[in-house]
Amino acid sequence: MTDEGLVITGISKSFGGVRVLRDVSLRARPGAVTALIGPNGAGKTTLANIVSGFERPDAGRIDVSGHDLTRRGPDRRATAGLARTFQNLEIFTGLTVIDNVVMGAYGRGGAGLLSAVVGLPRARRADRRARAAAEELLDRFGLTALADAPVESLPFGQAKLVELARVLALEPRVVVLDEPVAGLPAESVRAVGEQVTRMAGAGAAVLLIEHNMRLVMEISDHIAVLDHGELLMEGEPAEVRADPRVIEAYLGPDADRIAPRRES
Amino acid sequence: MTDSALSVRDLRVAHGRLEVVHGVSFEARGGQVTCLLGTNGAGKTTTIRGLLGLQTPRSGTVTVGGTDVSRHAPHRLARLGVAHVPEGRRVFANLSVRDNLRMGTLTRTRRWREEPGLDHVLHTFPELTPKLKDAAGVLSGGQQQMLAIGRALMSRPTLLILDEPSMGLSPKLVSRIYQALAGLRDDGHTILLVEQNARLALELADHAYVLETGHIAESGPAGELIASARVQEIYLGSQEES
Amino acid sequence: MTRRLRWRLTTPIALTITAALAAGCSAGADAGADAGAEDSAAIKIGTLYSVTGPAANVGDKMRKGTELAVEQINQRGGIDGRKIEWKFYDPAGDTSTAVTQTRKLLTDDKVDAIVGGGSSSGIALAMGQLTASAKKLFVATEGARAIVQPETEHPLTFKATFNDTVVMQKIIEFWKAKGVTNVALLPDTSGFGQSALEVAEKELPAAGLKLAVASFDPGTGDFTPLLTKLGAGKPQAYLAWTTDSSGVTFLKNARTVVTDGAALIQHSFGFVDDRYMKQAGDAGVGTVLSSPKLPVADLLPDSDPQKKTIGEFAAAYEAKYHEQPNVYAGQAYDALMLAAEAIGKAKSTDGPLAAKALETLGEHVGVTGVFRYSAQDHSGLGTDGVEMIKWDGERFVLAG
Amino acid sequence: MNLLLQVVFAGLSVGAVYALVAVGFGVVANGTGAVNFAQGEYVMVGGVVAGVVHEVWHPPLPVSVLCAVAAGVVAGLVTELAVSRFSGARSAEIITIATIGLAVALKAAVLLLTDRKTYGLPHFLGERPLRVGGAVADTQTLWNLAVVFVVAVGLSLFFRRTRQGTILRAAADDPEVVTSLGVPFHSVARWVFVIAAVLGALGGAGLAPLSVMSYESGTLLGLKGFAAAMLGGLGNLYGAVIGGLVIGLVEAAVAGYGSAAYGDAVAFVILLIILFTRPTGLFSQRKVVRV
Amino acid sequence: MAVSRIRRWRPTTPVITAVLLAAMPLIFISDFARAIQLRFCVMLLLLTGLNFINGYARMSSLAQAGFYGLGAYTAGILAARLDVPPALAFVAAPVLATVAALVIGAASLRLRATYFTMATLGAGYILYILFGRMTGVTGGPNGLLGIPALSVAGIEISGPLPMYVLAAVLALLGVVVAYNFERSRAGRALRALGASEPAAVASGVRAFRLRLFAFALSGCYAGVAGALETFDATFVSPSSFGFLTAVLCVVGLTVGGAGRAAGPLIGAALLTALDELGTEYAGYEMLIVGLVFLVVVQAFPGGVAGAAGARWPRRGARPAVARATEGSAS
Repeated sequence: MTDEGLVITGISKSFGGVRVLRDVSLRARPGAVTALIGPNGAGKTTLANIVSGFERPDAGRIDVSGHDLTRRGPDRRATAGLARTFQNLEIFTGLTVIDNVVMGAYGRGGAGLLSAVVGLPRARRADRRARAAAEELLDRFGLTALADAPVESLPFGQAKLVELARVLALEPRVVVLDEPVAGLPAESVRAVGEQVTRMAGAGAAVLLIEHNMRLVMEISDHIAVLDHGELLMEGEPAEVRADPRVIEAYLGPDADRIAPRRES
Repeated sequence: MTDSALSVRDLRVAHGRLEVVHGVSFEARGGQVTCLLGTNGAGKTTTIRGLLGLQTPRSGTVTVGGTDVSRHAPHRLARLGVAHVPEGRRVFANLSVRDNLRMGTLTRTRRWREEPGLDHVLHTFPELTPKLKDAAGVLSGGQQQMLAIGRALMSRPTLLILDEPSMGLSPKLVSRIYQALAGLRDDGHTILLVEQNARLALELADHAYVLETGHIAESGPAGELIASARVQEIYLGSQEES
Repeated sequence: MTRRLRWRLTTPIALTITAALAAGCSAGADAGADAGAEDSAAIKIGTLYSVTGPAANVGDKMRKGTELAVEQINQRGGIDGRKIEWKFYDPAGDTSTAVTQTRKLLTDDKVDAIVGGGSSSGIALAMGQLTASAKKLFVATEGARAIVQPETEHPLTFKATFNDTVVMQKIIEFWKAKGVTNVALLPDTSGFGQSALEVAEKELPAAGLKLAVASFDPGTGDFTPLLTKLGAGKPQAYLAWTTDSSGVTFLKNARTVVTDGAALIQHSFGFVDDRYMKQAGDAGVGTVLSSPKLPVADLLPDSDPQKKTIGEFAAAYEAKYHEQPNVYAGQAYDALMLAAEAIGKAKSTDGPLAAKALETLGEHVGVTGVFRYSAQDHSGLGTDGVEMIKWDGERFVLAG
Repeated sequence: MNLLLQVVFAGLSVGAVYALVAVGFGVVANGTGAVNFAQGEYVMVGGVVAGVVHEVWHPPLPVSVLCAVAAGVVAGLVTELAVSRFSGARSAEIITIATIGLAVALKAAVLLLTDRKTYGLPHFLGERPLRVGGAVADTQTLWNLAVVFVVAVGLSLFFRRTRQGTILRAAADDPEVVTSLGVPFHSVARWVFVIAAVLGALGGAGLAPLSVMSYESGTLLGLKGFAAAMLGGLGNLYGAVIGGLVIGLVEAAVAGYGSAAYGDAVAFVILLIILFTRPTGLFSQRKVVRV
Repeated sequence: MAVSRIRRWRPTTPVITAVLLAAMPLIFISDFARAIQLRFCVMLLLLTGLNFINGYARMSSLAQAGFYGLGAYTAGILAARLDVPPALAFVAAPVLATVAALVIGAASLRLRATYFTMATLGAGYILYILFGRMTGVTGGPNGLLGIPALSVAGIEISGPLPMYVLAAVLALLGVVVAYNFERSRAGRALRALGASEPAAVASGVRAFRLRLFAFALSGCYAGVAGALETFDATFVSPSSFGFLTAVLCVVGLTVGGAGRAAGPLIGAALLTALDELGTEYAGYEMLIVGLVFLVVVQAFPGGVAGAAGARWPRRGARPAVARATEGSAS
C-alpha cells in the first residue's frame, strides 16, 4: 500500500485582491507529524480551511491518499478520511461528552435516517458500536468519568481533549490540527502531544499548525514555515530552528530599524 | 512620572464556560510603554477584551488612573481616556478616512465639524493625508493600521492599548508602524502594547510581561527579557540558544 | 449534574405542564359546576362574536346588541319567569377556536340555545354542524345563505339576517327603477363578499343586467386601478360589498376616478355605519346603500310596522352604550329576541320544539325587519325589510 | 394608457408607505443587525394616534401629524427598552425574536385602548385630486411621495454629514468598536429604533387619509415593507425606497391588469424570488471589502 | 465489573406524555374537556414537529401554520370533494405537507438564518392566501364543508372520545419518534449542526440534507395535526392558518424550550391553557402572549425547560464500563 498521505500542490488564495497564499505546496506523510508554523497572519488557518474544504483555493489541488479532493465539500472530505480541529474550540454544546466523540465518527457512516427514527434494532446496534468505540477513546484520554457530562461544563483543557478525541473517532487517514494546544496549561499540552504522536504512530498523516514551539520541536518529524502566504522553508526541526529567516519571521526584523529612543 | 496608569489584578476571563485567562495581574505605568508578549492563543487578546469590558470578566479588578473600572462598560472606559486599537485593525470600511478619524473624537467633542488633533495624526501618519476622502475599506493593510492608530490618537488618550499592530504586515510596514510608535513613546504617551513580535516589542517597551496559556509566565524590564531563556523557548522552542 | 439534581428539576417542569393543562381543562369544569349551583331554572344561551381579529368592529356591535336584549328580557322577568343566563366567548375570527368554544358552550356550559355565529359566515357554518348534532337551536347573525340552506338539512338553524339573494333582489329593483342596466361589483375576498359575488353572478344576468366584477383584499389601500379598469365598461353603478374599513378608501377613490357624474356609488348593508361614512368625508355624500330600516327609522311613515320597535331599540341602545346602534347591533338584538320568543312559545328549551315554534311564530317585528320564518325559509326576511338609503353627509336618508 | 397611468399613480401611492417602512427596516438592520417585526406596528400607531387626536380634539392637521411623530418617538424608545436595554441583549437574533413579542403586545395594547375603532384623517393638501392624462392622482399621494423624498434625502444627509449619523453608519460596520470609542450600544439602538418608528409613524399619518387605520392595519404593511427592504437590499437607503415603490407598482399592476384578489400575495412572491435568487437585493452595491 | 443494577424508571418525555395523555381524559371527563385535550394533542404535534427545525437545527421557521393548513385542506378536499376514503385522505395530508416542506426547504435552507425565517414566512403566507382565494378548490374564505367522518376498515372514528384516542395515539407516536430521532445518529448530528456547523460538517455531516430532513419532518407533523383538526371539526377554514398561528407556534415552542425534548410538551400545555383562559378576553390574551414572550426570549432563552435547568435525563448515568461490555456483547 502506497499511501501518499496529504499532498498540497500549488495552492493560491486571495481575499478581495489581497494574496493570502501564494503557490504553496506541501506534503504530510502517513505516520509522521508535519508541523506548519509561521507568525500570525501568515495564512496558516486559510491553508487549513482550504485543505479541509471550507474554502476554495484560487489555484492548486489537494490530494488525500491519492484521491483528488479539491472539488469536494468538507463533509465529503470527512467521509474520505480527513479530519480537522479548529483554532477556536468548536464543540457541540448541548451534547454530552460521549455524544461529542460519537459525532466524530459520523463520516464513517451508520444507520439510515428512517431506521433510526423508527428505532430498528439495526440502528440500535450500530449506535452501540459507535458508543463502545467512543468509550475506548474517552478512556484513552482519561475522560471516562465525564462521559455523560454536558460538554460545555468541562474546563477548557478537557474540552480541547474532547475535540481531539472526536477527530480520532473518525479513524482518519489525514488529520489537520489547528493550534490544538493554544490556551492549554502545560500538563494538557503534554497530554495532547502524546495523543498527536500516537495518531501518527497509528499511521495517520498529521498536519499540525501550532505556535507552541516547544511542542512543535518535540513531536514533529518535519516542519514547514509559512510567512506572508509563502513557504519560507521546510526541513527537520533542528534545521528550521537554526535558520535565520525563521528567527527573523518570529522574533521580528532587526531592531535597529526602529528609531532609537530619544533621551528625555 | 511613574504612577500606575492601568492596573490589572487577578483577571479571569472565560469564553462561555471555558476560562482562558486564569488570573492575570500586571500594570502599565504612566509615560511608559508596557508590553504584553505571548504567542497566538496565549490569551493576550482575551485579556485585553476582559479589561476593557468588551467581554465580561469572571473576576478581577481593573483600575485606570486610580478609578476602579472593573464593572464598567467599554464606552465608559473610553470616556476615561482609554483608547483601543483592536486586533485586526477594524476600521470602519464604509466610512471615509476622515470620518474614521472623527469617530475618535466622540469622547472629546460633541461638534462634528471640529477635528482637534487631526493635524497631529496626519503629522504622525502623513500617508493618510491624500486618502482622507477615500473609504477606509480600500486602504492597504498598513494604511488601515495607521488609520486605526490615528483613530485612537484622535481621542487624546491617557492610555493607548494596541493589540498586535504588526499582524499580517510586511516587515517594511511593520518597521514603519513601530517607528511611529516610537515617536508616540517619545512624546510621552502611555502605551500598553500587545505583541507576539517579541524582538520589536521589547526594543520599544520599557517593561514587559510574558503571557503563556492564560498566565503571566515572566515579567521584567524589556531589556532583560529580550535575552531571557523563557522568551527564546516560547518562540523557538529551544533552550540551548539562550 | 447529579441524578438527584435532575430529579429535582424535572419536577417543576412536570408541575408546569400539569398545572397548565389542569387549568385549561378545569376552566370549563368550574364553569359547569358554578352553573349547576345557580338557579337551575335559568335558560342558558351561548354566544360567539369575534370582538377581536379582522371583524372586530362588527363583532363588538353584535355583542352589544345581544347583551342589550338579554338585559331587557331579564328586566322583564325573563322567559316565563326563567332568567337568561348568558355565556359569551370571543373566537377572534378563528374557526378552530370557535369550534372549541362552541363545544364548550354545548357540553360544558350546557347551553339551551346558541345565538350568534362568531361574526363570520365561515365560523357560523362550522358552528351549525355542531349545534345540529347537539340538537340545539342556533340563531345565526351572519349572512351566508349556506348557513340555513337547504332548510331540510338545517332544521334547527335560523338566521336573523337578510339573505344575500333578498338584498340583491331589492338592489336589482332599485336599479331597474333608475334605469341602470350595467353595473360593476367590487366584493372583498372575505366570506361576506364572496357569498355576494356568488349570488350576483346568478341573479344579475337573470335580471338582464350586465355585470363586471373585481374582487379586492380587505385592507386594500388604493382602488383606483380597479375602478379605472371597471370604468372602461362604463357601468352606471359601482357596488362595493364589504364590512372592512377599506370600503372608505373605495368611496374616496370612486369620487375621484369615476368621471361619470351620474354613476351610482353603492355599498351593501355591510357598510351601513355612521363612523365609516363620516370617515369618507365629502366622498361619502350621496352613497347609496341597501340596508335594514334601522338607520332611517325616524323617516319612515308611522304606518311602518317596524318604526316603533326600532325607535325603542335605538333609544335603549344609546342610553346603555352612548353610541348609535348600527345594523349589526340590530341583527344581534333580533337574534336573541327571536330565540327567546321561540323558547317562550315552545315552553321548552328542547331544540326541535323551539325550532318548530320559530317556524310557526307568524310575524315577529324586529329591528332588522319583519321575520316570517317557515319550514321552508329559515332566513325569514323578505325584501320589505330592505330599504335603499343614502348618506347625506350627516345621516342616512331614504334614497328615492 | 389611462389605466396604465392610473396603475402608476396607485402604485406610487401605496408604494410610498411601503418605502417608509422599508427604510425603517434598513435603519434597524444596519444599527443592530436585527429584523424589526414591530416596524409595521409603528405605521399603525402613527395612523391611529393621528386619527384619535384629530377626532377627539380637532386640532389643526399639522398638530395631529406631529402627535403621530411624537408617538413614533415614544414607540421607538419603548422598543429599545423592551427588546434590548431591559435584558442587555445585543445579539441580532434575540432582538429579532423579541420584536415579534413586542409587535403582538403593541397591537393588543392599541386594540384595548382604542376599543378596536377605525380612525381616518382628512387629506393634507385638500380633497380635490389632480387629473393627469385622464388618470387621477390623489394629492395625498403627492404628499407621501414628497415625504419619502424628503426622508430619503434627509436621512442620507443625516448619515453622511452629522456626527450621530456617522456613528450609526460606523455601528453598521462594526458595533463593538463604536462602543470602545465611547458610544454605548443602547445609544445606537435607541437612535435606530426612534428613527425607524418615526418613519413608520409618518407613513401611518400619511396613509390615514387614504385608508382608515385600526389596530389591525400594521402587520401586513410591515411584512410587505420587509419584502420591499429585501428587494432593494436590506440596509440600502435608496434601495429601500425603490423597493417600496416597485412593490406598490407591481401590486397596482396586478390589481389593474390581473386580479386584485391575489394582491396580498404579490409582495410575498417577490420576497421569495429575491431571497432565492439574489438575497443581497437588486441594488446592493458590493460593500467595500475590508482587507 | 458488571454490577447488576435495577433499571430505575426514568421520566423521559415519552413516558410523561403517555401518562398525561392517558390520565387527562380520566380526570377531566366532560366532552368539552376532551375537545381541549384533543387540541392539546394537535398543538403537541405542531410544536414537536417545529422543534426539529426551530429547536434542534436552530433555524427558525414561520411556515408551520402553512403546513398545518396544507394538511388540513389536503385531508378535507380529498375526503369531501374527491370522495377519497377518509383514512386515505388522512394519510395523504402529512405526505403532501412533507412534499411541500421539501420543496420550500430545498429553496430556502441555503439561506442564512434570518433570511430563512423570512422565506418561510413568505411561503407560509402565500399558502394562507391560496387557502382563502382558491374558492373552487378550498371553499374559499367561508371554508370547506361536508367532510365525512373518519373511518378505518369500516369502523367509524367520530365523536369526542374516539377522536381523542386517535389524537392521543398519534401525538404519542410523534413524541416517541422525536425522542428516538433526538437520540439517534441523525438526531445527534442535527443537534451538533445547531451547536457548531463547522465542526459538524468537518465530521462528515451533510448540513443541507440533514436540515432539509428536519424541515420535512416538521412539515409531516404539521400535516398530521392538520388532518386531525379537519376530521375533528369536520370543517376547514383559512382563518386558523394565518400569520398569527405561525407566530403562536414559535412563541409556544420558544417559551416551552426550543431544542429540548420537554419544550413542545410545555409549550403545547401553555398554549392550550392560554387558549382556554383567553376565550372571553382575546385582547388581553394577546397582550399577555406578547409580553410574556418578550420577557422569556430575553431572560430565559432556553424557555421554561431551560430555566428549570435540565432537559429530561436522557441516559442513565450508569458506569461507562457496564455499557461498554453490553455494547461489545451484542
